[in-house]
Amino acid sequence: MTEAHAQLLVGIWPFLVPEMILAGVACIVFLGGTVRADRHLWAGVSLLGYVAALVALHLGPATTTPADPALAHAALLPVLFDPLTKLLQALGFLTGILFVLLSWNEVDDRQAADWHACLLILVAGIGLTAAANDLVVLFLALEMVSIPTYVMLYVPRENAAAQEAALKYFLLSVFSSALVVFGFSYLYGIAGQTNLTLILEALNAPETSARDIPLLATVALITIVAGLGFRLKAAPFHFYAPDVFQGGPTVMAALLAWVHKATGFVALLRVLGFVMPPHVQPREFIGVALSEQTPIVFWFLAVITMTWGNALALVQDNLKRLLAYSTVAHAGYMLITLATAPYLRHEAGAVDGVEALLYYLIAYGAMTVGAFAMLAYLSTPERPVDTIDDLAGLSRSHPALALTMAIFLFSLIGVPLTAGFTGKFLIFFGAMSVEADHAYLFWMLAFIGVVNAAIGGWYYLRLIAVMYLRQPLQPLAPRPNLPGLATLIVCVALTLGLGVPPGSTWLLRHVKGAAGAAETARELARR
Amino acid sequence: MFDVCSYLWLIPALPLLGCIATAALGPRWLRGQSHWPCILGAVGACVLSVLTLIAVPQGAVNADGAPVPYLCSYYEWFRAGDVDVSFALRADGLTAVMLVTVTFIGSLIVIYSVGYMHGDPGYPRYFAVVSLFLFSMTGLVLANNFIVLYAFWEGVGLCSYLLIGYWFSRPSAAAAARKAFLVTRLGDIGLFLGILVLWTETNSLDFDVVLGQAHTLSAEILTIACLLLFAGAVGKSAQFPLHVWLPDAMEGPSPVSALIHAATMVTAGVYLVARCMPLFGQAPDAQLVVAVIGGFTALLAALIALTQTDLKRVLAYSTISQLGYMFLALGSGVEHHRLAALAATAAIFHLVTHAFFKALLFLGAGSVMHAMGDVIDMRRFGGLRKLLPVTHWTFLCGAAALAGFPVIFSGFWSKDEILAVTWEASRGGPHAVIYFVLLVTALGTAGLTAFYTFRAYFMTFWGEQRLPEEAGHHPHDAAPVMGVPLMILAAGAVLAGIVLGPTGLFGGFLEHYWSRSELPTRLQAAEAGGHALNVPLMLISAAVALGGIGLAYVLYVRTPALVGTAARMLGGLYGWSRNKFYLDELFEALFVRPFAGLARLCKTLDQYLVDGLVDLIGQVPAFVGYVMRPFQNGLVQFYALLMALGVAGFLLATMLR
Amino acid sequence: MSPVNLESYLLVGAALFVLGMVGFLTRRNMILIFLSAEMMLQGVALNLVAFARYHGDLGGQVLTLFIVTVAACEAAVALALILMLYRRRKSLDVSLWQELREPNLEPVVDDEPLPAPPPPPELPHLPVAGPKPEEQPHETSHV
Amino acid sequence: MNASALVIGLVALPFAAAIVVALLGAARAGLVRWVSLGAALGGLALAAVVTLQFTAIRGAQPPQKEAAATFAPELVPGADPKAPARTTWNIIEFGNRGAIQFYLGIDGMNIWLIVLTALLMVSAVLVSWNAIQERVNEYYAWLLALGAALSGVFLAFDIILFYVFFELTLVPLFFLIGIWGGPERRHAARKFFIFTFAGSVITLLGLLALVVVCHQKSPDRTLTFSIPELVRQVNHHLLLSAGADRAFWDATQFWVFFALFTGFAVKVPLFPVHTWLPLAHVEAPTAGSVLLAGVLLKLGSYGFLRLVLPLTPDACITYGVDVVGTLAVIGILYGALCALAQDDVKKLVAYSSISHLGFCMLGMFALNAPGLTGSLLQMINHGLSTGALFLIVGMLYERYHTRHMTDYGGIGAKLRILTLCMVVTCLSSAGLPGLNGFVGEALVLFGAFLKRPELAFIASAGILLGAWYLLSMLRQMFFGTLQEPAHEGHEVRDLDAREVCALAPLLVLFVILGVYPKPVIDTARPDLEIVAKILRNRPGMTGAPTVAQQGE
Repeated sequence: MTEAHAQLLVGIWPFLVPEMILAGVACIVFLGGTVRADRHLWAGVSLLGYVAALVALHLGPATTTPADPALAHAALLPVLFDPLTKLLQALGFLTGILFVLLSWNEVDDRQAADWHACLLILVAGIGLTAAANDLVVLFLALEMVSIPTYVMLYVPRENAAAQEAALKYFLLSVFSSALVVFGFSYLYGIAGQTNLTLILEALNAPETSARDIPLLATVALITIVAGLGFRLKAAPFHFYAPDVFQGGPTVMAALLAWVHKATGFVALLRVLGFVMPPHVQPREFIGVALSEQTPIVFWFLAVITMTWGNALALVQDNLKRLLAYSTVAHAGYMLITLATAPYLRHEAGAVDGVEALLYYLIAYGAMTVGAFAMLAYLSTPERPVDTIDDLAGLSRSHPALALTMAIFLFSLIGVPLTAGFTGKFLIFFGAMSVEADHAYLFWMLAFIGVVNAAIGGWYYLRLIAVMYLRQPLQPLAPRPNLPGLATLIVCVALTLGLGVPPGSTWLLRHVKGAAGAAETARELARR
Repeated sequence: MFDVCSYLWLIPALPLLGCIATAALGPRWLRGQSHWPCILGAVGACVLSVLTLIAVPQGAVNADGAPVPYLCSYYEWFRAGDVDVSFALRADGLTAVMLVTVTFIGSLIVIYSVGYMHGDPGYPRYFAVVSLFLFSMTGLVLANNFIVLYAFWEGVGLCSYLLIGYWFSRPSAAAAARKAFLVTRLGDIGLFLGILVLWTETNSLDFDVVLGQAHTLSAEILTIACLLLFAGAVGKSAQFPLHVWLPDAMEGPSPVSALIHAATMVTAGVYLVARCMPLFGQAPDAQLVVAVIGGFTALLAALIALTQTDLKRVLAYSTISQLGYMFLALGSGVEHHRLAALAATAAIFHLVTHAFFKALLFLGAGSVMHAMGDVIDMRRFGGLRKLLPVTHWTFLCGAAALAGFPVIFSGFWSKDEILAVTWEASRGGPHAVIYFVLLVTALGTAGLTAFYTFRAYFMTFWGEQRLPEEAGHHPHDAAPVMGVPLMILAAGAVLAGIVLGPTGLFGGFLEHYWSRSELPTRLQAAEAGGHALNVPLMLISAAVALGGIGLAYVLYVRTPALVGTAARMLGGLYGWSRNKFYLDELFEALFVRPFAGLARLCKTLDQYLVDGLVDLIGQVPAFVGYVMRPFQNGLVQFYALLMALGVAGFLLATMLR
Repeated sequence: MSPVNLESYLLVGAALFVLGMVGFLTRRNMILIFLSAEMMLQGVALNLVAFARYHGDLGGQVLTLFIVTVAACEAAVALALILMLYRRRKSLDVSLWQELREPNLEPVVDDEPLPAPPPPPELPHLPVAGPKPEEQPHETSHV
Repeated sequence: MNASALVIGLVALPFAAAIVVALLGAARAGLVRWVSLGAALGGLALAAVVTLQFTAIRGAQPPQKEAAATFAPELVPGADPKAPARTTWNIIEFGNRGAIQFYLGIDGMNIWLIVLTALLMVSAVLVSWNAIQERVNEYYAWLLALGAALSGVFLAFDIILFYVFFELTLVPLFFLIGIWGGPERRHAARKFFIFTFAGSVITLLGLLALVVVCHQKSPDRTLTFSIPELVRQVNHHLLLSAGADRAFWDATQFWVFFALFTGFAVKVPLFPVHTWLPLAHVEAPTAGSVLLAGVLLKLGSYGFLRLVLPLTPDACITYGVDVVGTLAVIGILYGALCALAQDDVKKLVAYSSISHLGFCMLGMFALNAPGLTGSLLQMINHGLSTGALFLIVGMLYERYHTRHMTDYGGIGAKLRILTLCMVVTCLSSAGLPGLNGFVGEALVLFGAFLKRPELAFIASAGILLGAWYLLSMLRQMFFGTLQEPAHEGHEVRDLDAREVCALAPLLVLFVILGVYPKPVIDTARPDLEIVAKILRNRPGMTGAPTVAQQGE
């Protein structure tokens, strides 16, 4: 460690203020929870924590831009602050706010403190994942997301189903973590570094490369993809999802569907070099440093995932199970972008794979969290909303809620004017834009994708049909729940707003900026 | 005189205006006076038609000395690529003759209808549609290109449909109307396809261009095109095998039967073939078909007419039979240009005389019906001679004309020309024998015609006086508004033949137009001698006609008991004739049932097979879902195993590659 | 350390990892399953240490330390969870927890049930002083 | 006000009205109806003004000797001042290489479909006046939204915008069928949605493939989603390509054709994928059926005309004539036969649609000027006739609450005006000359006969079958002895003023278009000639020399 390096290490503290705030508030809430059991209090406190973190993020130093020579070595630090990090951190903190609102009335007074404290840690984990530039940090950040999840899965509910969900998630999560770190260990072995920048540098260096030790590289690739695939809910690593979604609290289902998927994708982007530190030059394409076969792996993973998810979602009657399979299917669509991203050099494709991924991820977050929030909002202990039939006739009793839900579902189908459409469009357009010898493979991928989208239409539409076209069996009586309503409003606003200009333009600009690191890398590579 | 084009458009436009005025004003304001727009339109059109008839011979001639028709293009209907259709009208000899016939008879019938339809609740509707018919019919004969012709052709079909179904609450009328429309439309498809073939070959739709290029077409194309066009004529003019609609069409009011289903619309097929004579004349094979169909239809219809007891049906079959004669004449116009011109002239001449006497007969039958309280079954009345004197005498004139009573009556002259043409055709050419057989058939048919015509006449007007209950206590003869048209028509029926025929007025007028420029061609080579009266043939036909009338007199006036004996003697033939040779049943079994069955089959197929298959494809994803369901068995270790297998699978696949 | 040696370390690490995985898949006792997972982590740790030594870089060892730490964390959560689950089913058999599965599927029943658990050990008696604690109903208990 | 703003108004007005109506609430049903009617009439007025503007612009342009290379829409909102046929309004920008644009415009191919949509909207609003009594505000909101989306499809000149509107039509109709439909409405609505959705996502891929290929082949790597520009580029490449490039284009065209075909064929609908249509028609409320048959089905054929023919000309020549032509002819006969066997009058009309659209497709894939013109006319005519048929059937249903033909008999004696309208409409539908159906059908047959005489030959049987089922229906229901279906309490009255207002414009148009279709044909000619010219310029397009000789 050089002197300059040490200086830089000291200099990164300002960047970490938001996470520190969150951790601090978490400690306060943990401790305070032993004194007072009041869900409003602790939700309010953690809300303040998120707001403070957001403010700190906003006021904090700008990103470590590659143009700044003083920070030329910033990329060697264990944490990296590029536009992608900033975007994801902001998103993470917003997610935190959203989930506080969503869970405000869902968690008992007694468990509220624990719950909110865990959520704070989890969100801090998101921020750290986004920033991680070192295997150690990344591993820790991922575990910061995982471990609170175990607790949160069984804290709010004490029935057998919740416990079973927690057990399944816990065991399989540990299993997948082991897979990820196994991959990390080989990655480390190949590069001799834990720093991701250096690893990518080494992998992309012309003289030495992973291709000299194909076995290690391949094993690393597969185990990392498999382990993180658990978080993405990519088939065949998704099996826990339906059971856990069904058994666990609705809020947790939303959390797993969006936050864990997002962290998984971010980790993949970082580790496999889809988004590279500014000065690292990809030897050929992005994302294929470990193995030439990365796109093929993602190709198959995407196909299996979306097909499996959609086929099984078709036969579901339980709402949360259905949404769990839908989240699997959507993971499949998103994986298309990773399969295509290596080929979408900017001058070739009109749309970058990473951009499409980030866009879709955010759009998906809005609509899926919205859908789960709706289920949570409608459910009462006396009249739970479990099966599709429970939604019958919602449009008659609660037209506004039904319309909101319909918007989420239409967005999940991918009907225009919603964020889901724009996202799917970018994904499929990306897949069609691939310009390579075997471009037809990606056209085929897009074809399988749209066929799946059409299949997906069937079961989402079934929900809409139930809400609109059937008479209510037993009227739902959602309790007045202001925070829950706020969640819905935010989600529906995002779902619609991000689907059409100016919202879509705005988001596209930001995800372009976030993927900018990669773009810069390619600019350099061309020179 | 005025320029022909300046008033030619008024000939169809006046009835159209009449139609619009009646339709718009009739139900609310005119009510019982709804006939005025229609009469004014018809009479106006008639006057203008006569003007046209006068103007046509004064028209220009071209270098060859052939007359040039007046061509008046009014506006472009539609145009796309090479399909260029203008609302163009033409006035030449043929058109003028047709126009005068149509509008004159039309006017009379419209006037007659005032009395006949009096008090009917649908009075305005009747006159509106009749006006529309006159519009369509005049348009049809005025059309200068095939598409406009086709349009009006369909238009008259529509009017026929509406008028047959005029009393639409009668199920039989509704059924007859549909049948008429559909059967004629079957022929119309042929016409349209024929037009398509001609258009593809000549790139034009105008009569002059298409007919002028006829000699450039190959024989096969010509034959196909002619046969397709003829299919249209067969449908519209009720020739075998599409004649089945016409007898049923008698469900309409009698004036309609007179106007549309005897005098004008059904002759449109004859007009079409005559108009296309330059094509037909050069397609001997097609001509043979035309002649054979015509001759056969004439015979068949005459045979059926022998035993019908419904007065109007007898007349309907006689119409079919007479139209058959016309086609026989047209079909005989082969071999050389002179004969073709003769044939067309003969056919059109018969068309004109037939229009007079058949309209007369139908109106007479209508008058009988009117008096008998809408009963038309001849078995239920008789001896009406004294009761309905005007009707009786006029009917007799018509019957004599139809029977071809020698020398005076018009039918004799026109029929004779047809026989003469057929005789000419049988004197040479590859199909001479067939034409001779047709000639014999035609002669025989003439006898049958005389017989059944007078059978109907005797059954209705002779014998002891019998009245059906529906007639009420005081059946009265035709009122003047009905009687005067009857008398005018009767005069026409008697005199038209002898005035126009042997004097050569008609032939001279019309043949002038079948000039070389219209019939250029391969036919010119053989120039036949002039048209002279064929005295032996005339004698034979006169004898046959008189024989038929005599037989009818014997059977139905002198010794009515013989009828039963004769029927028994003929046995099966009588039954076949009585049942119209079971053709309706045959059609039912051959076409209607199979198509209905096919339709039901399609419906079932669509409901179960096609929809089922499509739904089945839709079920595939769900089926996949069911198949994959057992993987989700709830065992956490099984999930872990699948994950591990997934890793192993991907590892293997990646490494083996 | 020579490369040959590195390979043997890696082999041992991989073997540990796979053994742990096999244990994870085959054991039915929840605690043993968790321990098997820990064994997988140990395989990873061995890899990391070997690589660290090979590359002369401390990063791997740092990661190992963190893995151990995290494993300890997880163990704490795991044991709390397992304890709770045990209270409900009175068994550590993981296959008892298969209520959440696709509807219409029969539960998977093992042909060979686990041997009956040993009788609960006698709890030590309370000291004479102090009140006797009330029996807590299981349903309301949480970690 | 700028005339191009009116073009936006065609989409925006019904859409805004839909929102207003939805917010009015179900309680104020009367107000909701009047606002909807106002919006529909406003839309019609807008369409009329736009038509006048457009014809004025077209009239002012000097007639061109040679057909243009690509579409040049007029009245483009946000037009680029340098090139008035392009827009500057971007929706999604892809760097500086190109953008998805909000590109609307009017040309001869869509102007009359726009007018048709606006007109049928008025009828649809009127016919729902009393028939819809529950959830009135939602109903009219969806109806108006449907109108907006339909106009949008026709107006769009950006390929993605086209697709967006194309998809958006599904949502309102799904609700219209599903909520206010007949007993099987849920099944019908879902089947309709999924069928057409599944087809159209594949269409999207085809569209994207084309965009991408053009992008990759363009020398300056620009990216365009503009339909006119794509047409220009594709044909530019096609004319120049040779050798391996040629093979590439052939393959690309095949796949793109296949993808577009999948979506549009479902929408048209062509023979084996038509089964959603009878179901949807029968179950939809009257206004839904009217718009479905009148306008929505045209989206498929319009898609073929606007996108498939000019963008994949070679594939159309190689596969289109055989495949689509054959399917169209099968559809003509099969639809007619199925209609013949129906007892449900709405189903009869639905199957007749299949038959009529078969003519439309047959004409289009004759690939020559008469065929294309006939096809476009057939679209408009079918919209009018079938729209009117559904209106009348709906009015009958409102009176007697049955659609079984055998329940009826001799209604003509009782409901005279209705019967008159029905007879005229049936005749129009049966293609009687003088009414609108004839010119289109005739031109289709002319075009088809030029290309494939045998197909035209077989198709002509459809003319007879068409008359057969329609007249049988007339005979069964309206003629013969009076037999009214059971109806309780109320006296059945003939059409009232509102219903006549809904029907009369259509009937008047039957006659006008039947006698004087020239304005429509003349307006569309330059644009259809563009398509015809593209097809004419392709090798392998022998046997159709006559298209070239467009009468000057």
